[in-house]
Amino acid sequence: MLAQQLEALILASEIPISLEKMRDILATDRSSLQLCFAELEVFYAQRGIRLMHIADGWQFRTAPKYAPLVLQLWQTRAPKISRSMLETLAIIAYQQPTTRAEIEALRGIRVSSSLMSGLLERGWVKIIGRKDVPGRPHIYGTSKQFLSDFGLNALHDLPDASQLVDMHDIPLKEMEKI
Amino acid sequence: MLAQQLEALILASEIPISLEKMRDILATDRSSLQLCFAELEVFYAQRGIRLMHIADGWQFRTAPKYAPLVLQLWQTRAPKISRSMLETLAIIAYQQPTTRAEIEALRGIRVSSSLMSGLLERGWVKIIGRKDVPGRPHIYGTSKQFLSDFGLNALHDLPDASQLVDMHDIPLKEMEKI
Amino acid sequence: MQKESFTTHSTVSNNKVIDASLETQIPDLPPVALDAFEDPLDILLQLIRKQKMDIFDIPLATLTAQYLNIIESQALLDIDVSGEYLVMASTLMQLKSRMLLPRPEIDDEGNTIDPREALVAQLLAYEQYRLIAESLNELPRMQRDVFKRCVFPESEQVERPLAEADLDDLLAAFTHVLKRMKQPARHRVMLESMSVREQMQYVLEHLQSGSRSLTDILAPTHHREAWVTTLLALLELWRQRIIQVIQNAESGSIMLLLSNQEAEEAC
Repeated sequence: MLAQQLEALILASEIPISLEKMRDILATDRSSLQLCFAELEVFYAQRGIRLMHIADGWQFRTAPKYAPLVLQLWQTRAPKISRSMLETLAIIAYQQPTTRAEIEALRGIRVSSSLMSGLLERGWVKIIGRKDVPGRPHIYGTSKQFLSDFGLNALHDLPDASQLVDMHDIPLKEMEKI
Repeated sequence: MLAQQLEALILASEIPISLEKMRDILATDRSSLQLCFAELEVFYAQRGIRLMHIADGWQFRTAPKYAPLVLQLWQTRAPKISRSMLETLAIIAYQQPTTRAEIEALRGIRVSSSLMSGLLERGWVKIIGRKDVPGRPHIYGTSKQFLSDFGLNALHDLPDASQLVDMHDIPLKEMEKI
Repeated sequence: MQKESFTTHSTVSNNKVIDASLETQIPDLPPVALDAFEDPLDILLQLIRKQKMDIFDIPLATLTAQYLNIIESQALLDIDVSGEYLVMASTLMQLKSRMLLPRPEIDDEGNTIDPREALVAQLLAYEQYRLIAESLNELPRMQRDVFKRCVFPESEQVERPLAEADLDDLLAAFTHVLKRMKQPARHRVMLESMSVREQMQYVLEHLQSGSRSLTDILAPTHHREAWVTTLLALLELWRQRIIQVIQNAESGSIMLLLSNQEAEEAC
């Protein structure tokens, strides 16, 4: 039962999940957790997925011997930036400096930290400060890398925001006709 | 051995990975793959992570019973969908390809643009064309994302609706007056 | 059956006035619990089902009175929202008056027309979709009941490519075109006003006859704004899944095609 709970948490977590975090969520003691992790490590030792202890946390990763297979997967189909990531990037580009809360308000759905860290990792977005409100949320903006990748000289080279509004109106206006 | 290869590929893919894709990468025949998937499904049936057949592909997902635990990871609540959104989605799913006018005829009220764009934004619904009638209204259908997010393998896995009234049996002309 | 002691006419025109005394005039109003934004058909269905009315023989006078009473008590202030309720109210009243005609309406084949027929069909269809919506809601849903892996570190031997190749390639191709055209980097005079919408139309027109390469689509344009606008138009069309962007080989040419074309070909 504990093992199953750990598996679910490890798969879903955006970062390697630490023993302390598990202890908080599951209200279990350290030693039962350690025992359980040891058992799980053995359970997955012969599988194609491994339970690995990385950067002070646990994570599922593919077994090293299948690396060539996984590489083949990426050769035939490159990993994708999700539509949500693209949309978030657009919002940051036009609304910067902006916070996650503002992005969420505009998109109407939760913006996961993996999505934000994906954009940060890709180098298109950077943290430019913290907002002086409770919680001191990060303030995001686009990077030089973003400009160069999108062939822009400066931010004011971005197409006019009025055109963007135009763009967002298209589906709505079209729908009104129906 | 084959099972382990499949596990590694499934874990590494961000979208459900299809049998055809596996066959290409592993150069194996369909029936051995199917047998292997069946075995893996059983192997994970009692675990915290499950192997699920979704949107014509395979994916590891957390077992539904651990959802409350996983949500604690982010300390957020699961996103809620309004009933009107679900009803509209249901109509699109069962009546597709369909237009906004048809949805409105069934729901008896105007369907707001924000509701439609909410469904488009979530990626559950897509515009698949335009109807060749005056005004050329958009034709809507459900997406792969819809199948994936609702854990369905194909449209025929939708909850049974054999008793469903055919839209075309409803006197729509009358409805327009209402 | 209760006596209707108010005229439906005045009820509708005074819709926004909360008149508590009206409630006492219909003593046997069924216990219908309403959310803030229950749809008109919902209200009717709840009234019919809770009171076990025969849906194929709806007592229109009773139902109309109860419906009006409910929308009165809801005191809907939002005109857009209340409009929908009023339309239903007038439909009900129109049906009611048609029921009262001394001679029933007759169709081309001489059969009697029940004015309620269309409403009943709509109610039944709607009721089914409500049930389906409920069963959809019960399916294990991503991010609510089930979760998938959202970061993808593999074993050290696997270096996962950084980002989505197609978008990168799309943008790279775009900058590539810019370089090839040797556009002065600081050229900022943009007198020609272009709209993304126009460019979307332009792209769609060119894709009607079949797939085109990205270079083809971008070739006729001669300045930066046009490229940016066309690129935005492409992204928007792609985002709306009206077009598909396909690249078969790494650094190969990028092909654009209409989504429905591909669907047709697949059929």
